[in-house]
Amino acid sequence: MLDNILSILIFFPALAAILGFVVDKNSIRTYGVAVATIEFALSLLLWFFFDNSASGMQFMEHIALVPVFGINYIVGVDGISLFIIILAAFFTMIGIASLTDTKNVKNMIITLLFLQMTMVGVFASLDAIVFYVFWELSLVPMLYIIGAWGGPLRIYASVKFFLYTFAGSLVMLVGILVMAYLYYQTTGQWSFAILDWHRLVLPENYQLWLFVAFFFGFAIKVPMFPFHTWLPYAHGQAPTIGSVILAAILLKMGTYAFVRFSLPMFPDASVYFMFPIAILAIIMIIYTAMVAYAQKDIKQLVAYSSVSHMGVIILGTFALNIEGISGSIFLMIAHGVVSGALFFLVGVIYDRRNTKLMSEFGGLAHVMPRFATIFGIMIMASVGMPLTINFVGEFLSLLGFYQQSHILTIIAGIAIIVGAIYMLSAYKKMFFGKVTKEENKNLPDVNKRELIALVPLVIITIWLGIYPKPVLGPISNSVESLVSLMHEKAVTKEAKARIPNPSTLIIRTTAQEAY
Amino acid sequence: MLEPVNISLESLNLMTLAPMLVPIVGALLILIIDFFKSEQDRSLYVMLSLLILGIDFIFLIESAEIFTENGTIMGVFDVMLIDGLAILSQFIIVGASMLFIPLALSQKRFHEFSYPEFFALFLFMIGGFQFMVATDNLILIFVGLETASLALYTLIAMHNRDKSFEAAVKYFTMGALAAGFFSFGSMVFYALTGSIEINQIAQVLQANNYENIEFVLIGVVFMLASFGFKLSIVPFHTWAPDVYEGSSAAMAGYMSIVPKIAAFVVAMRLFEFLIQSGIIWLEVILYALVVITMTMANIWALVQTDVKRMLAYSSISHAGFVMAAILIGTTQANSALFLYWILFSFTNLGSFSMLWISRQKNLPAGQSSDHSYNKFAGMVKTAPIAASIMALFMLSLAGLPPFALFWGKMYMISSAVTADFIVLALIMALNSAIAAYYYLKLIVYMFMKEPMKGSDGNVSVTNATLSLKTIIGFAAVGTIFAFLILNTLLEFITAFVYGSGY
Amino acid sequence: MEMFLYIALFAPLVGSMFAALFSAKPKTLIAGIIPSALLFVSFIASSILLVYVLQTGSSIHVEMMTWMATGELYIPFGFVVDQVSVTMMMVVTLVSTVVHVYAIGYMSHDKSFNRFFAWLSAFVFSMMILVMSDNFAGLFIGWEGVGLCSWGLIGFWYHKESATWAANEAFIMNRIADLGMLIGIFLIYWNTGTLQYDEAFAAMPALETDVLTWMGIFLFIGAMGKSAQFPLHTWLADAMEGPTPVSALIHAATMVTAGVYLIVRASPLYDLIPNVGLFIASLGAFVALFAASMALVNRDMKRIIAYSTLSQLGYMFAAAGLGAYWVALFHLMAHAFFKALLFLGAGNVMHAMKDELDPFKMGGLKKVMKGTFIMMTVASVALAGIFPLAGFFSKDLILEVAFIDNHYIIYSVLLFTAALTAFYSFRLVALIFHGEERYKLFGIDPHEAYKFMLVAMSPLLLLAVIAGVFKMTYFEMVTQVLPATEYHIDSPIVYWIITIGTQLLVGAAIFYAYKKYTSRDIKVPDGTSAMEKSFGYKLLSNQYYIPYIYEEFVAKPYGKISAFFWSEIDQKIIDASVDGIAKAFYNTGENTREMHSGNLSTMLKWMVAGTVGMLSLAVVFGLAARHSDGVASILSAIGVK
Amino acid sequence: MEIGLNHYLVLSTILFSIGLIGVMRRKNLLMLFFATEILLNSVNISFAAISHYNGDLTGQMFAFFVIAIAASEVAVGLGLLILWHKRHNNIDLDSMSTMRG
Repeated sequence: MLDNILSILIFFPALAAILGFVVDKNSIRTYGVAVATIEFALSLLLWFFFDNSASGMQFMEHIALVPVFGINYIVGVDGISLFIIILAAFFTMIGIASLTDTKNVKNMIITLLFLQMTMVGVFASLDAIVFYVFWELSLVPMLYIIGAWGGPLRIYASVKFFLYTFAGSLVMLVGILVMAYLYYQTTGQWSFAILDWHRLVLPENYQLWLFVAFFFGFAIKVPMFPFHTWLPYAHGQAPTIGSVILAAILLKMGTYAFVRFSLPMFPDASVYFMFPIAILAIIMIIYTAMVAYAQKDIKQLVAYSSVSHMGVIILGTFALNIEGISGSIFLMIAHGVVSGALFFLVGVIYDRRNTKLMSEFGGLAHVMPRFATIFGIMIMASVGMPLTINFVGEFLSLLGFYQQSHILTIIAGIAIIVGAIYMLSAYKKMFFGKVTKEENKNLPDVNKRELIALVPLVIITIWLGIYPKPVLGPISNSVESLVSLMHEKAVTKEAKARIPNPSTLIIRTTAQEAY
Repeated sequence: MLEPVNISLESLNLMTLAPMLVPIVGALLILIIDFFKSEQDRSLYVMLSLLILGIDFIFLIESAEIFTENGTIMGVFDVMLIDGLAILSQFIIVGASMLFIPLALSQKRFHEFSYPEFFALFLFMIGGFQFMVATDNLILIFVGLETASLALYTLIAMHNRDKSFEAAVKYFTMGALAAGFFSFGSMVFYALTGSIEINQIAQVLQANNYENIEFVLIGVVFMLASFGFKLSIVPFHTWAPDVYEGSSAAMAGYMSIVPKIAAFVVAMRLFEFLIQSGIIWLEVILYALVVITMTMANIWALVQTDVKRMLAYSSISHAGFVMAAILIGTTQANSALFLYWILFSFTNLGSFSMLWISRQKNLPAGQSSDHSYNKFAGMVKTAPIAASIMALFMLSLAGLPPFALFWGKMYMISSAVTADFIVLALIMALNSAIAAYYYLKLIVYMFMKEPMKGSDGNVSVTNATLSLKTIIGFAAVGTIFAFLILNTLLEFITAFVYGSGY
Repeated sequence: MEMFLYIALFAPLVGSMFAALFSAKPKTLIAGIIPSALLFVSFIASSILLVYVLQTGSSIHVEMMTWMATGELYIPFGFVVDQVSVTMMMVVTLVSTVVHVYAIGYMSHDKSFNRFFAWLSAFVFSMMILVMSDNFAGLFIGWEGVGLCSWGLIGFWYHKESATWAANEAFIMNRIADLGMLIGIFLIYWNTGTLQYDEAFAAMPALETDVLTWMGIFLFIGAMGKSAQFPLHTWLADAMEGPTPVSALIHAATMVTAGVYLIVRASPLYDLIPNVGLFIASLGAFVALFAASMALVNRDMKRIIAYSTLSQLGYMFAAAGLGAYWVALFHLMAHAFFKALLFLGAGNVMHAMKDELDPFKMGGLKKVMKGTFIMMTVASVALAGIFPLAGFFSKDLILEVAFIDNHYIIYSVLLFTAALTAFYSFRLVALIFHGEERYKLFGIDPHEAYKFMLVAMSPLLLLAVIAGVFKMTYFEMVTQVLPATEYHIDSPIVYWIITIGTQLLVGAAIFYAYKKYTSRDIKVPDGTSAMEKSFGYKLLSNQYYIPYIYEEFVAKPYGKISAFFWSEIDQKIIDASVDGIAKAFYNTGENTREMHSGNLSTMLKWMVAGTVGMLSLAVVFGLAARHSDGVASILSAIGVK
Repeated sequence: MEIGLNHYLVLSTILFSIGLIGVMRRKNLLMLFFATEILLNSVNISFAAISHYNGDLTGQMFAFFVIAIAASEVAVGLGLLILWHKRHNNIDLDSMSTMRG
């Protein structure tokens, strides 16, 4: 079974979704929870049997699809993708479990299960075309979720989301095809296998163009400034579960793809574009944080904060050293947990009041103390309080980038200030002060179903903040081999200099050596 | 005294005629049956046609086998040319026709299907198309083209609505003009080379190194105009939306596939050698036509309010997309053309069939067209499976993986990339994004809007019967699982295209 | 000994979590008692560690577990108890135990009693991490942790707008500084390859001065935030919105001194960069004066003490900047005792006065609040630096340091500030405890605090008096890790002149304050007196208009720019251009759909037009190809290649 | 002056142009059909002339086929025309524009 565990992980939810059409709509929630739990258990099994010390791909599967054109179904995980897969399974599980009563709950759950297939597929696939298939396919369930269960502007938001990301991915598709062609030219064989591509050394000018092509696909997905405007709409209109999964998993596809494609395939281009991208990332960080501060709608605020944090992830990725990349991958998971949780929390209050305007609240700490506590923890995690999960990622990302540029890192570090400004002022507006609105006086505190989602997230937030090693270790291993691949492949002198050679680094496992 | 004609029957290779003769004989058979015993149910003719096409298909398989063994065959005074292109396109023509015919067995009774002439004409048309693709003689192309076209005009008119007459007249008139262009173009080539066989034209032109280049170009212009009309290349496309709207949905779907593949094959035969000989003008013009056709058709499709008309523009756009293969002109591109068209025929026939099953006998109240977007509002509530399938076709048309058309698009774009048409590849790719908007619009209507007031829920599938459902199911399965047969298809197509020297 | 280390560290955490269990429930006495008891345990453990360190002269170092490890970076949860950190541990655990016990009484009527103890103990835990960590990252954990707890405690009464505002202000200001700290940490890591104190400091002498200077500057920026140095000082006065025990513990004794601790910790670094040290000292002296001046006219009891804290922090930085790390640390310790005492006393007064803070509205309270009166007076005397109380040994030492190092400007500023300190301290004492009983005008019936609160304060009282005794013991202990410079004025005459002169100056200031503020003429100021109208008074009472400037030129523009970014740039430029592209396509469609007018004639014309268009292009091209030589010559004639 | 190939070709082209203009200008369906006939038959002239000039029969064969096709076109076209006339009582091009956009 372990030989095929990845395929099982990918296609089990899809199969379950199809069978789900048969299940009665009164039992569908239980069905959904059961399926998602099994999926999550399987993903934990994956982790359990994952060899933490290995840096390469594990659980590889290889099935020929279109051998004449080099398209194969290849899946595998390494430290970089493993945890995002687990996270995807986890969020689907708690998402379904805590789903509030909506119309057409059956369609919702079936859609979520399909979405899960695409999410796991994206992170597990090691063939560019298969990757692309899942990448694009993930748009459809999300389109439906936003468009069918969203707010008043849902159609605009969902179509915008779809078209924008779709357009970006199409440019990426051209990039993929060019890449395959270059591989064909060099080796005489068609191949879309990412691991094959990793071994291909390209001249710098090709790298630059290809980098740009891939960049459009990834940047829109992330979303990077100035391609971010679909996100506030999508989040603003999406139902809670949609926002949660969008923020927690779907956005990570972009940043993950940078790590999986852009860095190892185009090391020189990555170095070449490091500063422009870093500047974009910095604009993302500061500008969107300021925009977040100007929001009146708490969900929009969290959406913009997502963009801001994604900027830090991008920055870490383009630090091009082990610290930065590991940090950015860890931050992907961290941001997934934290922003997912924040969207859950916004959903909790939206369910009660049907509004997301911060001015409608105030003094909620009096009436909903538990809610306020959890919200507070998540806000603190979001602003990067040490010993929460986000700090580890942000610290490492910024630390990593500091090696490349001092000034830019200092500017990027403003993130921790502006982040605190909008988050704390939002918290103050909603939770502090006196209860001014009559409707708010008798709001019930978080209930059990909501706690099912929130408590595990709080636990993860703190647990991985204190002890990130189980996650950071495997990530670090894989990143190390990634960086050494980049270093070896780099063509230009500058790239060789910018990308450290991991084999010369002293990797420590204890500080005792010094004493 | 003329010498007695002395030709051995074997050298005629009469086998080459067999696939074309089957539908013609079949058509005559249907007419004869009608002559002896009229007033038969349409199901008889449907099944008969299906059988005849089946036989046709078997003949095709045989010629495919012969081709794989012996390569290209000429026959009947070297008029017939059975090469890979001919076989592949005939497969598409006959296959798509077989998918189309059962659509006649709709729930609602439509005028045209009760006439046996309909089926006879239909088979004649197929015969015409088969002739058209299986020759490089301009006369035979002309004859085949006109036979098919005239039959097609009649078939459209037989739908017996005001709009269908209008459509038929428009199509016919423009077709006549296009025929004029074709004959003029042929005349120019004949004048230049003294031959009307594409092969020889090419040889002569190459031999004299295109000395009369402006006259060659004049000929090319008229040919382009003529095939531009058939392929609905902007600005020769204006008939397409009206004709699609005027004819029944099933017919429209059929028209978006079969006539075009026939025209593509001829265009490929005609223009490929010109492209290969590096006439920049042609490259520029084709480039412009391809880009304009793709983009403008997409843009026009954006603003449509009727789904069928939208699909008409979308078909124009797809044709423009595929036209790029002729411009690129590599083996991969030409294979991509066939691959694309096979996958497209699944999807597009499927989507038009979905319109067909949602067809009412008469215009719904308050609607100006048969298939306005409004009609599909909230379809997911009234007919969830139909809505899902329709969405599937739309997503496939938009080029969303892993559905059928994605693979076609991907392979086509790849061929552009491989031939260094990077910008073209980008334009082709981004056009999918524009197109996605109007495909999504239908999905939005179906999945995200509330049903119109007064629709009783069955409206969307009133015309469905088992045979229609079968066809749709077939198309849907083909659309979803295209990737499973992709390798086989690709190997097959590439071998055939390569084997015919394209 | 490691066990005691863990006990000292984690007992507050356990206490905090225990109290947190009850946080949503109404007051539960045990939620206050258990954390206090656990803190006492922590204090005992710290004392044992102190004794151990004193006796053996060695430090205890443990590595609990890995925190972050990737690439070359390796950060453990490592803790070190050496002479410096054990001093801080003693201060922290002692003061916090006192404050906890005190708070049981002080907060007894608050409905969020339990939550208070959860936060307060959490603060102590963070502070312990801060001081005990053996690396910069661990320090940063504590650094941010105390910031968080400070936020929670300043905004403890979250129904008050001013409290939550102050909480956010404190947090954000601290964050600004934390960025500096973070950058400093990055610099250290990328230059030394480690964040462990000992390794990093060992590697530093080999580095270039520029790099070291930047490290010093950035770390100091971090310290400036936490210790509220100019220009990041405004939050400290506003932080007085928190409950008074919080002010005593966090904003007087412990957290705000973290900046000084950091400089002391990083003494090997600052020793290498005396220029930065001088800057720190100058800034410290400036802040000392600056804060004292604001305390002169303020009419808010807690704010006066807060400014006094600020001023004393300036002293500490002056000492640390001049390289007298042990002096700074010693003043830190002494200051913690008497300032906490002062604050707790102020808390008693507040309770008595029903949260009235204006000392002008008090007066003559010594009759009803004898214990508090004594304690606050002693604390003020200690603060003023009168022999033989704690302040004399620590504060006057700083003056000497400045004098001996020949920094006479700093010396004179500090000396002048000492006089001001004495003045405002006794202005406060006089206004509160002496003179007319003005509170009667406001119908307040003051009463002394609970006995046990006074008892709880007594250790601080004792230490405020006798802390000077330990000076030499302390010196010997900490100089094992800190530079052991003894500051002695060589000439005994100069020494005596300076010492006695200082004492006289301070005494005169005290006397003047008493004279001025015990008089019966003191009225509650109503803004009409000539002094209140003077520019100087306004300047001082408005805190040099700095909060106003921050509000007008930083906070408000920030909000405006944010709104501008959102409504103008994000929506009207970026999003609009995205939508614009889509609209452009759509409008093109709308505008050109007339091409399909449905008229057959038009359609035919399009066909013919297309053909003719291509035809003309073909002719042009054909002619051009035929006459390519001619065309080429024409083209080259007009400059086209 | 001897009549050469070029004269025929020019004549053919002129006729073709007349046909084209007719196609564009005529609003009467019947006249439109005439114009298309002119188009097709103008080409026939060229075919015949070139065929004669080249001395092979292919061109003439083509011309015959064109004639045949033109004839059948007329048959279908007139059929459609009659149908239209039956329904609408006119054969004006401008009347057939119900579909647009």
